[in-house]
Amino acid sequence: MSGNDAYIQISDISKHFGAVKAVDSVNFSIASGEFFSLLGSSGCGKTTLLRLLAGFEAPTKGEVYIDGAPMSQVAPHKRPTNMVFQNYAIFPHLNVEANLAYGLRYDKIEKSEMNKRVEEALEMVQLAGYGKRRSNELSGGQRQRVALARALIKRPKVLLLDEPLGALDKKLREEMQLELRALQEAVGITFIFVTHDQEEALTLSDRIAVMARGQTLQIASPKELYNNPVSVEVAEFIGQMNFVNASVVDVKSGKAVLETAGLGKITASTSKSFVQKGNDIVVAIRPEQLSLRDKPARGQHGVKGTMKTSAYLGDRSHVYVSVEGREQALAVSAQEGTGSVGGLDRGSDVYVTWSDEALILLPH
Amino acid sequence: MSGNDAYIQISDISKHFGAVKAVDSVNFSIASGEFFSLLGSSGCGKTTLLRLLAGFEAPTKGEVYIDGAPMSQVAPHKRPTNMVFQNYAIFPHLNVEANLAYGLRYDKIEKSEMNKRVEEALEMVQLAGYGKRRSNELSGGQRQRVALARALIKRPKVLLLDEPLGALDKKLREEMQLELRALQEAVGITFIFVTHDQEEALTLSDRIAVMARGQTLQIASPKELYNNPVSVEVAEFIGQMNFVNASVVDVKSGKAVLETAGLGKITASTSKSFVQKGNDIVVAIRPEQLSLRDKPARGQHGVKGTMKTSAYLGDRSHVYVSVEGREQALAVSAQEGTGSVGGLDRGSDVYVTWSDEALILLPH
Amino acid sequence: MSEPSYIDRPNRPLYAYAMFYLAFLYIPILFLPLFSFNDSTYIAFPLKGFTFEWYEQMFSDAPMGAALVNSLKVGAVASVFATLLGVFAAKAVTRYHIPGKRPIVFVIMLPLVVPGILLGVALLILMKQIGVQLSLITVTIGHILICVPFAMATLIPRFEGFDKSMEEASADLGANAISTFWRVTLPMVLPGIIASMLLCFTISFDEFIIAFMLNGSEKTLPIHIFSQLRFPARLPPVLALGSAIIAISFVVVFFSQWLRRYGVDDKPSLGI
Amino acid sequence: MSEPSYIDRPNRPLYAYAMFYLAFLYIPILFLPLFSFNDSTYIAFPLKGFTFEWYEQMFSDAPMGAALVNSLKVGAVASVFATLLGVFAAKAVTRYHIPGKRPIVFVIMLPLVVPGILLGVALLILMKQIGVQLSLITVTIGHILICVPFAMATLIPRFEGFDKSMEEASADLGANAISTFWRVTLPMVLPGIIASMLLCFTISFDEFIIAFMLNGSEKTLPIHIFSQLRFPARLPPVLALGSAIIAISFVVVFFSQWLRRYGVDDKPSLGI
Repeated sequence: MSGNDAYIQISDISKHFGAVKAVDSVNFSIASGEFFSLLGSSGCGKTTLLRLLAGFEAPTKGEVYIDGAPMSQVAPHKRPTNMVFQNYAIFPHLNVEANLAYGLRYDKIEKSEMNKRVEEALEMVQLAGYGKRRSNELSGGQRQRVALARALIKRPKVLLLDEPLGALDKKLREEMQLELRALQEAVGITFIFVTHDQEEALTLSDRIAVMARGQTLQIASPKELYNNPVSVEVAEFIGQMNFVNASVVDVKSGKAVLETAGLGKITASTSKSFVQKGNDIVVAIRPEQLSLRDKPARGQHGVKGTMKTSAYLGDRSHVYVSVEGREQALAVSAQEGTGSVGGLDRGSDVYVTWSDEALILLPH
Repeated sequence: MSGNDAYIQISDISKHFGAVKAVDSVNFSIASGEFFSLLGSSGCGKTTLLRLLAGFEAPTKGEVYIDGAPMSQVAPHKRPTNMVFQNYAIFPHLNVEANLAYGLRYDKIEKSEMNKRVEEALEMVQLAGYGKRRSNELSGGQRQRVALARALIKRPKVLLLDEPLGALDKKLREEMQLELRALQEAVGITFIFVTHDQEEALTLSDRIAVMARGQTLQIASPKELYNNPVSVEVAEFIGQMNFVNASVVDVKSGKAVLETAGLGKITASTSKSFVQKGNDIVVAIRPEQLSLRDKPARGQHGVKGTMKTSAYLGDRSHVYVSVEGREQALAVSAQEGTGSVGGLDRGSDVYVTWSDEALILLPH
Repeated sequence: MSEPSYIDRPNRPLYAYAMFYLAFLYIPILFLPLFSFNDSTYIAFPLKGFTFEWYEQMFSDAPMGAALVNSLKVGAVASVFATLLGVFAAKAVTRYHIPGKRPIVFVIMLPLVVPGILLGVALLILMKQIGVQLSLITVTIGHILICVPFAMATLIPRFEGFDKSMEEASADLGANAISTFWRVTLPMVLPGIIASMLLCFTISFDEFIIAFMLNGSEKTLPIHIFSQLRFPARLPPVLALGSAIIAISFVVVFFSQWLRRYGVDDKPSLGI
Repeated sequence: MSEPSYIDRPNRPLYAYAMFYLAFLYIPILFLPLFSFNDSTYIAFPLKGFTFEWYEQMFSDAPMGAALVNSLKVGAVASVFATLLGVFAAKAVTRYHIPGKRPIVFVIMLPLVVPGILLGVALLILMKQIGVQLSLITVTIGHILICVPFAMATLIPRFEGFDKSMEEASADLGANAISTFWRVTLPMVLPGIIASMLLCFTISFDEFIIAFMLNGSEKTLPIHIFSQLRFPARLPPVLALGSAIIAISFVVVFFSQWLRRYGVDDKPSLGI
């Protein structure tokens, strides 16, 4: 992550389609060399934002700066960006080589240099020898690689990726994630990556912008997003989470006393401004921060419940525990082999415990 | 899991399409009330097998028995099975109620009874009040529920499900998995579930048949499949796995000495017949069975490596460690918060350790 | 999400082109209503005045009325039979696994490219050989022959867009093959069937040369119009009739477009 | 995976139906080649013997040759212009965001339902009014008019099947709008363009009534054939010509079907 911290500047940009605000006053910067993800469910505006960067859409308001230069009057074919399309958009009437060379003509490069660069690009994406094939003779993963090579061969300052792994199956997607990250580190340019898959965003990104309704909800590193989401909406989107409604009974010297629905009266340390006496708040706890015991643990917060069901996931299980005062069961992630749930059957009584630091306080 | 252990008997069944053996001499039984999954990648024959059970395909060879009765001469509309289709196949020209009532006409049920059952079914899938809607006015999850209700309202002995959750997004899919499992427990009939998603199969099933090339590779409970796969192919398909080529140097009283590519000379306890002196075998280790340390651990097997990259997943990270003698990096699953990888940077030396019981020996 | 994008910006040349295109298509057609209200037996500018006379003449013209009724009869019968033949053929081509689907489509398409006059000659020879008297029936047979490929062309995309699992779901729920056809297949392809009937009716109603060669004593409307063209004085009522036909066609096309909204495919596509 | 399924089992009634269908479509057409080789000026059973005489007569028939050349000329020009008009219109309808796409398709479809004889009358009036002499040019204009909707119908699915992101990818890689059109859009819709030209050519080549009304001294082939029908002795060479046309059509249709294999959509569909 070298270089300019505001290499790309998105300045108060909006894009309206009729009455629909696809992108709504978005402001942020991306550093050069960063792997930046736009994360959100479909319709959140992430793709529109990417298309604004590529120049396929003109902003209704605001400006995009790349390396200091305003972009709104620059046509897509003149921008220092290249894009990997969701469906790859590989020209079906051209073979792989011709697809890769397609854009080089406009860079006024000699024929021999062009061939050399095509060869290099094919090698980079591990497709040497596939140059004469057509799109319909390639597998999904190979197409994805061709699209990547075709964009990177132009040596863009910024690579835009529109859910490039969405069409691949799970095993291949995980493989390609590793490759993509390695590639980004090798070429060193800025990647802007659109995805709806939070796990993919966590795995790949230096920073993530979580989007909804055309706006950014939180822009932070994966760890920060996972451990300190700013709202229930973000917390819901990233990983699994238990939410507990609570009201603040008292706040004293950084310690809050909370009356919760289902977990009883608990205390949590906090410095957040919305945690004030009388306010309703939400307490969030990750399933892996909860433990199951067959009897109450001393010195730890805990609640008694009934084991409802469990989902086996191989390396761990998710156990669902019904607790009085709550409609939704608490999800508890249990490591396999640790024995903590070994002896427990459905319907049996269990104690769910947690430590104070595991509690995340969020505004209602 | 009450009742008959061989409620459904699949007896040496084959289905050929021209030269393609879609299903190739498959034999197994399903108990009544079981949640049984057919798991495999596309083209493995799982859907064809399901369609043989439904009667949409006639077997080339073999017979299916349901509750003792041979099925090959029974037309689909007379079988005690109902199916939830992959695309749901909800009749677009009928509303939800009419879709649900569609099949009841053939059961010679009175109009008032019919209405009662439609109401009940709608409630069962939490769609009360949606009866007048059409397919295109429903969300993906609602369609899935309608398809489920339309099949269950017929009170089949066996419900066949063809990747019913494949079209849903991840969060919804996880929710529907829990609902589906709860529903199966409530109605108590046999579910046969086709999926290519191994995590889904692990979560839902009592037993799983892993399929490839029209054959069953292994039929076992989720835990058995995860902990004791019978072959590299099965182990590759279920969860993440590190594979290490090895040759057997010596076998003595249940202990095998193995010379491995990358992990050095190791010992493993085994009673498997293919582990014989001189044989080439494969050692498999789950990423969560490997640990990272900054110095060699006493009394434990371990190997020195270089940390290559890591993928953050929120509740855990996958760390990839290059080891001399191996091309592929070892994947190590590290719990977040345990601190074991906290101080490690890319490129730094680490020790990967494991316990003897973690090793799974597989035929080459 | 991505409505008007960079590449899709509308531009001025396009609008100019659209205007030219519409003018080219419609100016000739608009001559018919224009002169049908002109108070002169001479079809020439300048226009003289407004009149309903030609429409009145049209309504009191008994041979013209008879010809219209003939055309409606032939069109109705031909469209029903051609569509019926087309439904089964389209079902067969798209649903059953006949070896070599492509040659079959080929074989069905071929009659489309045989010039109407040659088909007329061929049918004339056939009718003479088997001793059938020329009449509206022979005209109808000729029209069924030329309509079937169009019916197929309309119906095949319907049957292709039709999801096979719908029929399987019906069987799975207890319906036999006949019940499935009536309760699922037919309702789902109905818009296509109606579109096919409308198209076939239009083709039959408009067709001239085959009707000309195969008709007996009863004329269809285009043949009647043709026979009137020799007498300039009879032209204005023909224009009135033509205008009425265009107006009715307008309604029919509108209705068939509206029908296409409903059902399997929602893309705007031509009725052919 | 799921090739022949329960519901799709081929059955005997289907084959019987297919036979009937083919007989219905082809028996009339097959009369032409049959009698074209029959050694008798009378078109009647029983057949007399095998002869090439009618084919020889056909080749030495100068007016027929002239008519054929006229038809080829008119067909070639009409198909090129109609397709050109159609390409831009189809591109506009499918790619640009014109408000109300459906009414536009409607407007384009409408001329299809106007009976040819009325279009002929309308064009005749127009030509007379603007003082244009009737000739092959007026015939060609009439044919362009009737071909454009068919060209659109052929091209619109091509442009719809065309993935917009291909053009965006081209722009993204540095190509301007013109370069994108030549290097991406055109190659990808080329099969559709050729199919449209073949279809328009066929329509023009087969068309009778408009050509009949708008032609001057030079006749197109259907009109020439029509004029020969009055003389029974001239019928056998017409049959020979008809057989030759059918044979050539066969090749053209085969070629156009083969073309459809290449390119965007691989589904078997009719050329219309």
